[in-house]
Amino acid sequence: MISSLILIIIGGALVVIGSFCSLVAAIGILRLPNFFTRIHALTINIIGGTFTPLIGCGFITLGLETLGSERLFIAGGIFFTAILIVILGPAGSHALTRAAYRSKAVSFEPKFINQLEKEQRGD
Amino acid sequence: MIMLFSNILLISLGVNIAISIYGIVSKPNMVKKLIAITILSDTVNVIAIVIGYRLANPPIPPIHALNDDYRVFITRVVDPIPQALVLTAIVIGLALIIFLVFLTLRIFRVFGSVNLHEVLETMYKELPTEVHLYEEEPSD
Amino acid sequence: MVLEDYVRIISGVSLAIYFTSILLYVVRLIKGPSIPDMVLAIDAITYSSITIFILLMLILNTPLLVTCAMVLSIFVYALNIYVAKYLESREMGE
Amino acid sequence: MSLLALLSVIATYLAITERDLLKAVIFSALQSISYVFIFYLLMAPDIVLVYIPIALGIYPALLLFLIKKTGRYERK
Amino acid sequence: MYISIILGSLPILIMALAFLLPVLSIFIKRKVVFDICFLFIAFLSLILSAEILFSVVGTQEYLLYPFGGWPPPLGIVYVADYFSATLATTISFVILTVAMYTVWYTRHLEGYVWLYTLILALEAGLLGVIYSGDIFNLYVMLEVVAISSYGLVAFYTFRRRPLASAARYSILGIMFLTFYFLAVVIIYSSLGTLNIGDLALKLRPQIIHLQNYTIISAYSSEYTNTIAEILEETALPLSIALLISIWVFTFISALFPNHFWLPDAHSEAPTPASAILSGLVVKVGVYASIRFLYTIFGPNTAFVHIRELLLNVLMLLGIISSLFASIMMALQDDSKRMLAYSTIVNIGFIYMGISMGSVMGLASAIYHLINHAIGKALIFISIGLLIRASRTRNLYGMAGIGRQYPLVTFIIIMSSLHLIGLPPFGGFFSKLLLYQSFIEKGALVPALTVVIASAIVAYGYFKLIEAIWHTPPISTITISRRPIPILSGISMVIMTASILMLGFFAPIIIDSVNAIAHEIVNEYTNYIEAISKLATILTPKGVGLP
Amino acid sequence: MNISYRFIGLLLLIAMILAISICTTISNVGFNIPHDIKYLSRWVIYSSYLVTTPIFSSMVPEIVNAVIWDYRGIDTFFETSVFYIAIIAAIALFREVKIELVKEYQYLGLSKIVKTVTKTLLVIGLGAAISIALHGHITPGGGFQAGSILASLLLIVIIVFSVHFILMKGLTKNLAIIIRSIGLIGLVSAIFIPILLSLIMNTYGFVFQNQPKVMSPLGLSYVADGHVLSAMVLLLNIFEFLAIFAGFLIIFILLSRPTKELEN
Repeated sequence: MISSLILIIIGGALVVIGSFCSLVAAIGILRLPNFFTRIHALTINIIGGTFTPLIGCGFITLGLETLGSERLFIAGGIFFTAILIVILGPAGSHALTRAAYRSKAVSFEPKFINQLEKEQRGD
Repeated sequence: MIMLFSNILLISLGVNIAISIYGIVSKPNMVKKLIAITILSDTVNVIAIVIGYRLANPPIPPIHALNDDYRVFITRVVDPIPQALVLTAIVIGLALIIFLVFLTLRIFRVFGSVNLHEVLETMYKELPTEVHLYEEEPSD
Repeated sequence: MVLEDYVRIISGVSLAIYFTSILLYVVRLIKGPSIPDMVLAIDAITYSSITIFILLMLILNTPLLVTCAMVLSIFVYALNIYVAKYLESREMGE
Repeated sequence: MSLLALLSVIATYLAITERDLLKAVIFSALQSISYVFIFYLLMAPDIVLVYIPIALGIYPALLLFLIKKTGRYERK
Repeated sequence: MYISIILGSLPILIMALAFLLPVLSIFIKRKVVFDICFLFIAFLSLILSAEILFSVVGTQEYLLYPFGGWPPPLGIVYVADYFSATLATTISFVILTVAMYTVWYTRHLEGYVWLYTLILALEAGLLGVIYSGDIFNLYVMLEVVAISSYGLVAFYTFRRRPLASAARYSILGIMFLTFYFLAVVIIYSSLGTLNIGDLALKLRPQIIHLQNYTIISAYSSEYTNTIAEILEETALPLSIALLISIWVFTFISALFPNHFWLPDAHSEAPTPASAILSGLVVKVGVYASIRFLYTIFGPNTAFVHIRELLLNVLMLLGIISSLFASIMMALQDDSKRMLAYSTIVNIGFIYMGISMGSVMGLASAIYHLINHAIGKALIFISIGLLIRASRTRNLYGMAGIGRQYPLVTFIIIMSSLHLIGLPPFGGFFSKLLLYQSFIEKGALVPALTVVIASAIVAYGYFKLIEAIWHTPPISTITISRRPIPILSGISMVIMTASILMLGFFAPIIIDSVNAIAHEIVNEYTNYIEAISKLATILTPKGVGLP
Repeated sequence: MNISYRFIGLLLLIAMILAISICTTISNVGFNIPHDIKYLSRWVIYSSYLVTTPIFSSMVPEIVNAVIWDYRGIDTFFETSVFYIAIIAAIALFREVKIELVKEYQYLGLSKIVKTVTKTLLVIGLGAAISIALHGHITPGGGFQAGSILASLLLIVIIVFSVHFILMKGLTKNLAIIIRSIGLIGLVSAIFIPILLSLIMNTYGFVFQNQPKVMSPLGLSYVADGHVLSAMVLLLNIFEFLAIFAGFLIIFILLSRPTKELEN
């Protein structure tokens, strides 16, 4: 009982953190000036806004004994989803950013410093 | 209140159908027509699913747990038959879209354009001038 | 019972926040000056919707729906890859 | 649910009126996501499972193949 | 009421055998093997559908097949009444004869396997539409028919016109068939069932007492006593569904405002495909309209007003369609295009017959439908032979080609006379019956339309005959005479014999067609009773909802 | 200028939707979501997993799967046929086109990170798809779902690694056609199993028969955890999985040929 209480409280806290992160990421995606800065906000959304609350939800389902014997299956599914997101999300945004940089589909304005360009030039 | 929400839902879906018909009929580009067709068939599928929905507290998907009591289950489950029909309709729509994709590609190879107005114009223009050499076969 | 109420309140509040952030992402999607911006917004919407699916599953107590979120998490990746390939290469098949 | 339907109306309108076909594909992906949501809320897991790979995995790819081969912009 | 396993397995069998051909094409490269397989499958389907027709006629009972052993409203059921059995036999016969021509036609063609497969799939779809007793299954089978037609129209992928016409045809077809699905969904949401017999039962609460059909109504009627109230509540959605579905069927059968895709699509397909599309595929829409207008939303339902309105509109559209298309036909220079316009004329006649609402009108429509199916296929394949010889479709290019092939020209003349409607061919008697049914009801305008349109069509056909027989050949095109291929010669002779038989045995055929129409218009309870009996047999005793 | 017109149109559209729906609700017209389901569906739900009278049950707890494979099996069969005909028509449209293999396929495609992640994803997704296909009659899922998931994963692989990768690994068009035919032949033979059994056992059998019915005692089933489940639907799901996935593979291989080769 106590363990389930602890699990649920931790899970609830993680869910609350996740929703906060999601809001921050939304504001970031809306307000940041160009694509390469917005991709940071997307990362906040992936790790903070999706991965954290999913882990939290997994803890909550483990703690809720009213769900019965199926809760292990559900929690397994949730953790599996979370791991998939951790693997796939960064790879996807990497591919997108790389393509955007290479194809010059995105303008750099406002640009402060383009470190990648310098490195590629061999400075 | 529930009626308001369901009305908004159905009217929005109707507006979607109207917009996609506008897209199919008036946009000459084949790719745009394809997008409109996918939206049209999806919207009809959503309407079918909406018809199978019910107000229960809360509704559950139509899957028996293995040790379920029928009397409790029937008070909450949504209608499975529209879901099965929609499953069939989705795959049929996919097959038709696949055929259209290949047809569009072929049209682009042959005509050099995917604009259906241009294509039909080209087709009708060449009717009087072109020699009607159809049903061709190697001379034997 | 108290525990379930607690879970329900937290999930309800989080759901509201997630829906708000989805609206903000939609604004970015409509505004988005370039293609990668729009894809980024779509990504963010899909990630938020995965979370919403899981939270709704907890609230509505329908455990069989977990598979949907799992499959959706696989296909977030797809649109990224397609657009990246479109932007990067000469042919989609190469 | 009705909110999501309104969202799908926005997406459909933008997808149909957009001249850049790549953007139209992305808007139709938004419309697909809102429909996935509606299917989920209407308790149809089978439909969701078949609709996600088809509408998010296969349709955009087919359309992008086409757009890559035939040209990105719709002429007037 | 008999359960027949032949009925249940016929379309599945044809479809499965059609699946085998592309697999074989990976391993076997000899064309003879595929020819034999193709002819064998077509022959098999003719044998089986004729068997179904004989047992329906012999036992005077409907043949049914419940799939999976489920009683009707729960599962899907195939029904063969007189009408569908007759139509299915006609379809199999036409496809067999066209198949004999196709074997010769594809002798130098790359990708003949795909043509064979598409034709067989089309046949399976047509038979499925005819036998199906379930409106959603009807949708699936219509899609089978539609997609194989698109594939056949676009078969010559290196030419421009087939591709463009296939694009227009397929985009509009997909849109319209999606609307039919919407109509099916509306009907399900209003009446809670998809079975045609069950729908027919539910829509006639005043006429038929539901208590006589306890089993079938137990499955699907939540309010057995208050079905009339439900009908009042859902009158608007059901009327909309009826309108949508009839509109879709007029698209499939190319009635006037929806006819514009037909001349391009049917003239650009390969010739055997044109014969099948023009002779059979448009008839599917007619069949489905008859089912919807007579069996389901029949004259005794609560939808009399909307049905009357719809019949009047269809009459008007039929008149416009036949007049317009006959004028267009007389103006054409392209032989296949001309025949395609002739199809629209005849579809107009058939819809005029349907929209009379009487036994005689429906009988004449059915008779004309069969006549036109065989006659149009025959004239298409015989013109196809001449097109092959002269290498052009233009009438002036084909000048004098007929003198090289007197037998083919003779057959073309016979089939043109059949399609114009001159004795002693079947076309004359069906048009006479149509004319009589109009006169009987005192409808002068349709009767005049039949005569005028036939006269204009006659001008078009005489132009064709004059071009291929009387005009001296153009010197620039050298025409070498080749022998007529044996198989297609046989098929043409068989079809000519059958159109002559349709004329010679006209009294018998008119009697049986009248019986079919009587069955559909007045004895619709037979359909419901057959399905109800089947449901009674298949439901175990003592099963009921808790 | 053009853009602003579009957004004004959008706003007008949404305002119109809201206004019409409010008006219809005030005047009490419109669709009400019902509190009850149709009687036919009650029967379907009741008989899909009704262990008490096995003579009238389909023994499939997942009711949508029961409907698509048992009550409406012929719909599903012909729907697969529609898919097949679409593929046939597509091959017929591109029938004289050859493809040349590129040996240096490892230099094609996207970056190395994406390739590695995609390999992991392929393994995970293969497992997920097979489990969805095998558990299709108990949990949400089934043949189509699994087939389309695996096919879209293969599409991702094609896009990430290039089509030559798949072809060099041996998944060619002919192999896909053969897999597809195996699936379809399996489907057809599975739906005719009861008839063959009835010929052997001298009873009556129906096409698409799954469990014993009034007129015939035939049926395929297996026992798992003390529950009797239908083996027929399992078989059909597996064959459908094969057929759908291979069909999509044919489409993707045809479609992802580079344009340069198409022109020759």
